[in-house]
Order: sequence, then C-alpha cells, then structure tokens
Amino acid sequence: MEGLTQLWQSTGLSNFEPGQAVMMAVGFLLLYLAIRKEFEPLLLLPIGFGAVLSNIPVAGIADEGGILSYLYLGIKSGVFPLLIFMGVGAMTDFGPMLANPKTLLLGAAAQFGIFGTLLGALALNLVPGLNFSFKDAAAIAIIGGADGPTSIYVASKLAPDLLGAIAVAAYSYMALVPLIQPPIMRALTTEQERLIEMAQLRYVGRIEKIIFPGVLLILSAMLLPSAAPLIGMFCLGNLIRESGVVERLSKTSQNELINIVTIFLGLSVGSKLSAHQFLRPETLGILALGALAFSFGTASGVLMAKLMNIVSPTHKVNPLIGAAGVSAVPMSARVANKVGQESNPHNFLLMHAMGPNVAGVIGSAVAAGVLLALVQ
Amino acid sequence: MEGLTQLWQSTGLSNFEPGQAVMMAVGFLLLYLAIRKEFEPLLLLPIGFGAVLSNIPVAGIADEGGILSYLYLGIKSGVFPLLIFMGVGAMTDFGPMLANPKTLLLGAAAQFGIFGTLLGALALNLVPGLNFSFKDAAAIAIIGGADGPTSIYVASKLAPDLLGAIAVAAYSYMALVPLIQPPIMRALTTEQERLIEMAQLRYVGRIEKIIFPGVLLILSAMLLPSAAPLIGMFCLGNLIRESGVVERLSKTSQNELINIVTIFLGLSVGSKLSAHQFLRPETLGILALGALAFSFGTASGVLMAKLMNIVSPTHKVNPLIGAAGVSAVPMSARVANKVGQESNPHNFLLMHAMGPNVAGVIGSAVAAGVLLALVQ
Amino acid sequence: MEGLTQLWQSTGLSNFEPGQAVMMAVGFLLLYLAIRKEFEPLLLLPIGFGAVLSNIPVAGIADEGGILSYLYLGIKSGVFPLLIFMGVGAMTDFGPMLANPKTLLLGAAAQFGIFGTLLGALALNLVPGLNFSFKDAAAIAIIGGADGPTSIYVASKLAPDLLGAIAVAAYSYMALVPLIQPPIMRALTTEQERLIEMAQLRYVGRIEKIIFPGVLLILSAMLLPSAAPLIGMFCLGNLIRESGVVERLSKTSQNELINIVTIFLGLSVGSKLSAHQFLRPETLGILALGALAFSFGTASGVLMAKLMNIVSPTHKVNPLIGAAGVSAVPMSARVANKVGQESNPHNFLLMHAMGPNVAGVIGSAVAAGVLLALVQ
Amino acid sequence: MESSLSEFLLSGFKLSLIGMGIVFMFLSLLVWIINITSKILQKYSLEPQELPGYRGLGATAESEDAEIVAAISAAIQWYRYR
Amino acid sequence: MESSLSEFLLSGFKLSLIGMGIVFMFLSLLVWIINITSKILQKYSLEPQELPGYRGLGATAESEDAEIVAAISAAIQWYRYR
Amino acid sequence: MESSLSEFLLSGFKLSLIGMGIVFMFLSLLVWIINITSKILQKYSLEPQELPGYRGLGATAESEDAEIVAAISAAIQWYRYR
Ligand code: NA
Ligand code: NA
Ligand code: NA
Repeated sequence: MEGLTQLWQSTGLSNFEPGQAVMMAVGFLLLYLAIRKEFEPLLLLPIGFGAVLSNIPVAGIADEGGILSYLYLGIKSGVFPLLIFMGVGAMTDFGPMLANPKTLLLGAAAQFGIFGTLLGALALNLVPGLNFSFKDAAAIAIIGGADGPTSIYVASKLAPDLLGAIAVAAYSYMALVPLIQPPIMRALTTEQERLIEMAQLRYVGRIEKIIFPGVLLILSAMLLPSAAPLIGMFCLGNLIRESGVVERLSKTSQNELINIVTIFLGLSVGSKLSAHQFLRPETLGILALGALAFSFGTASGVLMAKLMNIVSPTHKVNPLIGAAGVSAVPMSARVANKVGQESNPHNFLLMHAMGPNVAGVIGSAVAAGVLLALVQ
Repeated sequence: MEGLTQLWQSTGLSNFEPGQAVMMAVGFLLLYLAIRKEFEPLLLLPIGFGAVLSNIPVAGIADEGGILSYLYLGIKSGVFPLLIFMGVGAMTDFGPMLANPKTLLLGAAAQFGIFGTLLGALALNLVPGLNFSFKDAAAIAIIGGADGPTSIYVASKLAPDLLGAIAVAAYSYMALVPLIQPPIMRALTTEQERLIEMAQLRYVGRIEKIIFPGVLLILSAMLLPSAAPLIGMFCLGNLIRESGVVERLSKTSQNELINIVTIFLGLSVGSKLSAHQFLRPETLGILALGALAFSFGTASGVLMAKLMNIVSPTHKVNPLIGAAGVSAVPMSARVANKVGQESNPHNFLLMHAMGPNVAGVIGSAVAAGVLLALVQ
Repeated sequence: MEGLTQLWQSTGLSNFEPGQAVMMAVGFLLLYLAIRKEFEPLLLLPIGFGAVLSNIPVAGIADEGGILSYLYLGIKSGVFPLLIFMGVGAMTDFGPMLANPKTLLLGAAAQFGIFGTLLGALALNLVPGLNFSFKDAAAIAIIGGADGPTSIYVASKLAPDLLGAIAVAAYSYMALVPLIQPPIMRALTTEQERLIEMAQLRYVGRIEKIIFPGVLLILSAMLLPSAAPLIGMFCLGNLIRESGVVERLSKTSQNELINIVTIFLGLSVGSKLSAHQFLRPETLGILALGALAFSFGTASGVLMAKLMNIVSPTHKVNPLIGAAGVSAVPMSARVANKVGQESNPHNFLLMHAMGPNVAGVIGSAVAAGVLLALVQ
Repeated sequence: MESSLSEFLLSGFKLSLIGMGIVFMFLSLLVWIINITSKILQKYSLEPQELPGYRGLGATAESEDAEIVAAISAAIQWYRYR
Repeated sequence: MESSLSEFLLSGFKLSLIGMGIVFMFLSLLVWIINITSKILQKYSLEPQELPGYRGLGATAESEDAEIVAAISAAIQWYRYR
Repeated sequence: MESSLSEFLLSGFKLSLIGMGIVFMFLSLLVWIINITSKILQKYSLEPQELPGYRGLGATAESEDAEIVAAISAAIQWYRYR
C-alpha cells in the first residue's frame, strides 16, 4: 500500500496551503464577477482562471516548466501588452477626436488621476505595514489611466511583484466605471451644464486619419521615447486600420491575433496571483487607491471641461464628456451619454465623448512614458 | 569541377541512409491514409508530412536549428497539447453527460483499456528484443485513452523517444474505431440489448453547464493535481464556451488557435519519426498494444453498461453506448448510434452516447494524472 | 529641476543621431509607397513602420529586450519566412502549370536573373567603396527570384546585415513589375508573336494536384536538400489545400496564420533598417542590382519562350508569358495578360501566364538551394 | 525499477488496481456532485428547468428530430478533433 | 531612494508636476498640430471635406440617428477592450 | 575566398553555370515526371479527365469566360503575397 501513501501524498488535499485555498477562492470570485456581473469578462475570465490554475498545489502550473510560466514570458518581454495595444489601435476610430481636437485636453486632465494616485501610494507608507517603493507607487498610479495593457506593461517593468494586484484592480475598476463615475459627474455639474448640446462633429477625411498616427508617433519619438513602444504599436494598429490597403491585416489584428493574445495575457496575469504576492496589506492599499484614482481622474476631466467653457464660451462643451477622459473605452463614453440623457433624452453625447475617450488612451500612454523615463 | 563534386556530395541521393528512405515511405503512407482513407486527417496529414521533412538527408529540418526543432519546443514544454485540449474543451458540450450523469461510469470503465495495455506492455518484455521500461509502458498505455493530446502530453513527459510511435498509433487506431469496435460490440450484446431505447435526456440549464467545469477543476485540484494541467485547460476551454460572455475568445479557441497549433503539433510529432526512434521492434509492440487497448476499452465499456442494467434495471442503458466510453469523440458515439440502428433504424443513440464519450475524455485525463503522479 | 534635465536628456530630440532621422524618413517613404502607391502594402507597410520604430532614439525598440528583437527571432530561426511560404503554398493553384508543363522551362529561364545579379554584385567590387563578399553577392542575387520570403530566408542565412536592404529592394521591385517589365517585353517581341493565341488548358484532375507536391518534395529531397525547407513548407501548404480533407487548416494557413506572421515578419525586417546597416554605398548597389535582376529575368523568360517556339513550332507559346517566369505572383502574370491585350483585346493570357508564374517560385527556390549549398 | 519481470508485472498490477480505483472514485464522485448540484439548482429554482428529470419514452418524433439535429451539430462541432 | 517620508513625498510631488506638465504639453501640441494639419489639407483641397468646420446645431434628427448608429458601431468595435 | 577580383568573378561564373544547370535540370525533370504521371493516371483512368490533352483553339467564348473568371479568382487568391 506504499503506492496509496505515495498517491495520498501527491493529492492536493494533503498539500494545500491556506494561502493557496484563499487565492483559488479569489480566482473563483473573479470568474463570478466576469461571468455573472460581466466585469470585463474578456480579461477577468482568463485572469481568474489563471489564478485558480496557478494555486493548485503540487501541479506547479505557474512554476518553472509549467505552461503558465512559458506564457508569462510574453508579458515579461512586453510582447503581449504591446500586441494588445496594436489590436486596440486597429479598433480605434480617431475621427471624433480629430473633429474636435480640444477634447484632447479633457483626456489630458483625466491623467491627474494617475499622479494623484502616485502621491496617494507614497502617502500610504504612513500606514504601518504598508511599504511602497517609488517604483511600486508609479506602477500602482497607472491604474488611474484606466487602460489595461498600459498598466500591465508598466507594472511588468517597474513592479512585477505587484502585477497581479494591479491588473486585477485596473480591470475591476474599469468594470465599475458605471457605478463610480455618475455620482461624481452629477455632484460636479449643474443641471444646466448637463443639458448642453454640442455641435455636430465635422467630417474627417481619410487623409487626416492616415496622417494622424504618423504625427503622433513622431511627436512621441521626439519628446518621449520611453512612451514610443506603447504609442508606436498603438499607431501601427491604427495605421493598418486607416490605410485601407491591408484589410486582411486589419481584420486579423482586431480579431484572431488580439483574441489569442488576450487568452494568453489573461492567464499569465492570473499566474502572478499567488498568495505571497497577493495576500498582503499592500493589495488592500492598491484596491483602495484604484477607487481613488478613478474618482480623481473623473473629477479632473469634468472640471477641465468646465474650465474650458469659462475660457472659451463660444463652443461649449458638455462637462459630462470630461469624465470620458479617463479612457476605459467605450464604457466611460457610454456613461457620459447615459448621464446626459437623464437630463435630456434627446441629447446624444456618445460620439462627442469618444473624443476625450481615445484621447485618454494617448494621455495615459504619455503619463506611462514619463514614469518609465523618470522612475528607475 | 570541384563545385560539381561538392554539389553531388550535398545531394540527398549521395547521403541517403536506408532508414531515412524507409521513414519517408512511412511518412507518405501516413499521408495516404490521411488523404485517401481520411484517417484523422487533421493530425495525420501534418504528422506524415513532418515525418517526410525530418527524414530528408542533409537538410536537417528536425535537427537543432531547423524549423521542426523550434516547433518541437511547443510539445516539449507541454504548451501545444494543452492548447489543443483547451480548444477541444471549447468544442465540448457536457449537456448530454450532465443530463444522465451515470454515463460517467461508462467513461470510467473504458479506462480499463489503459491499464490493460500497461500490463500488456510490461508483459511484452517477455518477447526477446523488446524492452519497455515502466515509464515506456505507462506512456504506451495512454493510447488506450483514445485521446490524442493526452497521449502526446504524457508521452512527452514520460517517454519522449516513443512519442512519434505513440502518437501515430493513437491517431491511427482512433481512425480505425469504426472497424475495431462494431464486432466487439455485437459479440458482447444480445439483439434485445441492442434494441433498448433510452429515455430522452432532460433539459440541462446554462448555470449547470457553467458550474460544471469549475467543479471538475476543483475535484482534480483536490485529488489529483497531476491531472490538473490537462483537466484545467480543458475546463478553461469549456468555461469560455459556456460562460456566454466571451464569444470572441470561444470562437478563436475553437478555430484559428486550435488550427494553428494543430499544424505545429502535427509537424512536431512527425519530427520524432526518425529511423532510430521508429524502426525498432518496440514500434511493432506499440502498434499491437494499441489495437489491444482499443478492443479492451470497448469491451469494458459495454460490459459496464450491462452491469449497470443488472444493478439498476429501471432506467436501462443501451450497452452499445458503453463503447463510446473510450472517447475518440465523436467517432465512437457515431459508431454506437450506427450499430444501434442496425437493429432498429428509429433508435437514435447518438446523443446518449455523447455522455460516455465526453466522460471518456475526463476518464483518460484522470488516468493520465495517476500515471504521471505514480510513475517516475 | 534636476528632473527636467533628466527628462530633457531622455527625450528623442536631445539624442537624435542624423542617421536615425534619415532612416525614419526612409521608413515614412516606405509607408508612403505602401499606402499611396500601393507598393506591396502587406509587407512594405509593416517593414516601413518597423524601420520608423527601430530608429527612435533611446527607446531601443529593436535592441535586445525590445519587442522587435523578440520578433526578429522568428526570422533568425527561419520560422517566419517558411510559414509565409507554407501559406503561399496553400494559396497556389498548380493547375495551369500541370496542364502545360513545358511552361516550367520559362520559370527556369527567368532564374538567369538571379545568376546575372550574382555576377553583377561581384563585379560591383570594382567600384571603389563597394565591398561585397561571395555570401553577400549570393544573398543579393536572390532578389532576382522576385520572391519575398525566399529572399528573406536566404539573406538571413548568408548576409543578415544586408537583410533590410535586400527585402526592401525585393518588395519594391516586385511592386514595380508593371513598370519594369512591359518595355522589355515589347522590345524583345514582334507584334506577330504578341498576337499568338494559346490552346486552352486541359483539365487537371484532383489526383494530379494532390500527387504533385509530393513529387516535387521527393525530387528536392533527392537532388537538392538545401532547398528542402523552402520547397517542403511550400508543398505542405499546397497539399493542405489540395487534399480536400483538412479544409479548416487550409483556411487558417491562407488567412489568420499568414496574416499574423506577415505583420511580425514585416516589423522584424524593418528592425534591420538601421542607419549603419542601410546608409552605406552597398545599399545603392543593391537597389541598382535589383532593377538589373528583374530586367534580366524578364528578358530571359521572354527569350526562352521564343527559343521554345523555334524548337517545337507546333504548340506555340506566346513569348509574353515568359516574362511571368520571374514569379512575382500574380503581378507579372497580369502584366503578361495586359501587354497581350494591347495587341488583341480578346487574347486572354492570364491563365497561361500562371504556369510560368508559379514555376518561377519553384525555380527561385531551387536556385536558393544551390546558393545555400555551394556558398559558405 | 524492479530487477525481475515478475516483480515488474506485480508493480504494474498494483498500479492498475490503484489507477482504476482512482478513476472510478473520481468519476463516481463527479456523478454524485452533478446530482447534488442539479438538485440544489432545482430547489432554489435558479434556472427554469424545462422538465425536471426524465421525460419518459413518449417523446414525439418531432422532438426526436430536434434531438438528432442537436446531436449531429454537437458531433460536427468536434470536427474529428480529439 | 530618499530616507525620510517627506522627502519621498516631495519627490513624488515634483514628479507629478513634471508629469502633468508633459501630458498637457504633449496633448496641447497635438491639438495644435491637428488643427494645422486640418487647415493645410483644406487649403490644398487634398480631400473633399463634406462640410468644413462645424455644421451648427441645426442638424436634423435623421443625421443624429446616423451619428448615433456610427457611434454605437464604433463603440461596439472596441468590444470592451482596453 | 579568392584574393584577386578576377578569380572571384571566375568562381561566380562557375557557380552561375552550375546553378542554371541545376535549375534547368530540376525543372526539366519535373516536366518529364508531370508528363509521365499524367499519362499513367490517364491510362489507369484513375480520374475522369474532362478532355485529355489540348482541346484546340475552337473553344467557345463561353468557356473563355469561365477560364478568365477562374484565372482571376486564382490570381486574387494570391492577394499579392509572394
Ligand atoms: Na487613460
Ligand atoms: Na478516453
Ligand atoms: Na522566382
């Protein structure tokens, strides 16, 4: 019966560590949120499943030689988040932003969420038991960018230990955008402001759309090369889309390639959800900061819009679309539209909110570049 | 004319070893079986072609630095068979099995094929010239699971040298299921048994289908973590399918991703069909054992069904569907249906046979886990 | 303000080297050609973008650890060009060639372009400042094969330093086929010859089409194993297509797989367009030789057709289809058709030109094999 | 590894016994859990069960047709993969 | 890294200032370039601009509908990716 | 590698001769094999050959149309890949 003993010793039950059980529960919680609550299921489903898989005792699925350890190389090298960013670029229509470029400033303002979170993370060192280095704080701050691949990319460079917690916080709060944003938006605007109807967007031609990714890339190369990998891959995807001459590459970037990488990326992120990396007071701090980051970014965007209306009162901007500057495409643009329609059901803000929405993606990539350049 | 001599010395003709010529012929035989006889063409076509390519003299396509040596890393790491398993999970409907869970026992019984083969392989050491280690025997035994990726996964861990022969045997016998199974099924059943009509399957709801992969994974994590990579990736694919919230990931898993990996996996398996690994008496032993394995598994499944009818005579099971317990999805379920219709053309057993069919996949993954845990 | 200084030192502006600026301009020129002039956009768009990305100062996107350095491993290992070749094989219909096999000789003749270029490259050593080794000359010569993946494969083996320039030259001249070929075709043929109508092609059965890739592979294995990786993967793709039993693999090879690899291959090629590798007099030499190669190959194909008409005057060949022997599928076949219709609008040469066209692909793979075998 | 063949076979026999034991235990446990789960779901009416339990043999030809179509499409889904 | 927390926070504050400065500078520059580009393209009539500049508030309900359809399809394109 | 340029060119010339020889030999062999294969297949009537050999110049306009459609679709298949 030596075989049976050997078998019992090889079971999960006899080897379970409490932390692993808790982390498997966390994984199932993420699966529940993804499936039942439809919290960003494209990412949270693979992340949750990866968390379950990697915490199975003995199996070592995330240990060296396990499948998740191989998939994780795609994050470590930066390849997966950058390919996702390329695919997102291929799905992005810059038209609404090009039609009304001043909405870019809303996308800029919302990045206050990032730097506010940075300060918050540094301040949390006051709390006994929490200990965030400057790099940690910078990686956490990017959650405020409301941009999954950017968060993962920055975290993998600055604080790989926190990668799991940061990605979970980033995607969870993105899913919570419809809950977090509206109260802040209502609190900071008057009924009159929420009723502002915006001028219809002008027509944006094909050449403008083709030129834009090139211009954006040059600007980033000149001023902020540390943001060039992110912005470059994003621009590549967008150029593939807008050029009109490589339709098959565009279709593949937006579908099969991004889908395959999403599965692998999600599983790999999940593989970083181990007990000793996640079950720490720091994780609670990260989750608290994430809520702060989104709220702060939302408020900054709305207030910026109000400021713009004071500075140039001719073409008024509905301040609700400022909230879309956090990016979280297209959820926050939908939220802006919905809150606007509460006041006037015939006021369609969705298209107008897409401008700050995609500007927010650029804004957070720029902020990521600053952090990558200055925090070492 | 030094150049001409150099060229002649670089031709295949002047470098052909007899073994390579034979193995190229084996490769072409596999291509013939795949294309003309439609023997599991999705796998046997790339495997056959890989065998031809890797036995071309001088070219070194399977040697270090050749394309097949790079593709083989996907097998060595376990990534390719596990991704195939994920795709198969995304193609699997557990509905019929959940509607009639006792068919799981048929899937369990059919795994006698695996352990019968294990004993057979060990016994073959009696034959002079044959020499199977315990690991070899375990790797060969999994052929009885009638499950390609499981066989490849286990062989790559326990007996990489036999990988080529094992994969060829597994897929060939799966293709031969319509020839191997019916005589055994007819011999072990009475006409009356073959006429048994089964109650229509109950409706299985979405929540049951979503919960099942989680339950299966937890059970495997608790009891048999060595099976967790296989069962885990299978459950991931199935959850992606049933969750209903990640349609695009489901589509990609079932199509492009599994197709790409199938091409690569097949070529890599073919690259292990070298003369010194394949042209050995052991290969003949493996082929003989493969036929035994399938026959034994089929018989066990049918007999188990008869036993179940004796134990609980109220809801009778048509013993023909016991043969589907070997898995070989969906071929053996079709065979059960066809043999049943020979007796009564209006008896549709296909859906009922899908239960033991997918149960057989779980059963052989469990058996694989046992072997991986206990054979080192 | 230490931070600001640090930031300024991290900008691209303060770090730009003149060579990088020039190479970024080259990248944008390629993008312009790809998008505006539709010069082989599937490849030149990613190549151009890769050139821009890899020349961004500080970012190091093509340096070790950057995303392009990882993607480049796919070229270094030979995997990417071979997978493209597989996909091209899956897109190729050998029917027209099998129906009229003597057109293979036109595909052979056009390879004079390769060897003429080889001599040209060696002779260019006479020009002071130019310095081509034998390996360099061989890698450059393959441009004359008018076959992108073959050029990239050979260059990655023989002269990785020249890879960028060679790929750019190969794809640019392929795009210029409609400009380069017609004057040569008109100069070398009489009006009477251009009016030749060709007999309708015979029906080619499925078995012939299935057998052909096997025959081609055996011949290459026997005679020229150094060409076996290229020809083998090409034949695999074609067999997947023609076998008719693995439709889903065929579809994936022709679409998603080749699209994904095309993006990665293009970016990786672009990453070799660095200033010190490209801004050399050698590059001018390569560009000059490329034009020569295409012209020479075109002329050889046309003259071969005329020779064949002298030798066997019964079934005359329209010499215009000889120009399609350079491959550049399907552009040069279209050119042959168009020039023929200038003389007689009812003379449809397209199908007839597809024979030499695909023969040219085989021809240049054979020539590549010779060079890989004899030049070390 | 054992030196003599009989020991070798004995080990194999023990492994087979243990192996089949585990397989049956595992799948039987699964049967039990599936039944439990199904009952719990029905009890709390968490989902509309078209008709709980077996529907009996009197199913019409029409539903048989629908069933067979479903079965075939499920089977075709597999596309001969395994 | 600084030893005392206040120095730590001061560094963070400086970084935030620089960071937001860069973000605004970068995106403002982009606004300026987009405006310039648009003007140049219009000047040389490089592309037919359906109606240069804003069309005013008098847009009909119909075009609103078209707009909302376009917006939704753009949004759906994103498929919740970020 | 040779030291003087003329030796260098001579090697290149030899290589070109050998190379073109091989290319022609290889493709000629292929012509021969294709012809043989086609004859064998016809002999054993392994497949229905719509009309063995050439059909002559008298093909109708209709079949020309079909041919051109086939040619174009074959060409489009290539999607400018090479
Ligand atoms: Na953002
Ligand atoms: Na099985
Ligand atoms: Na060619």
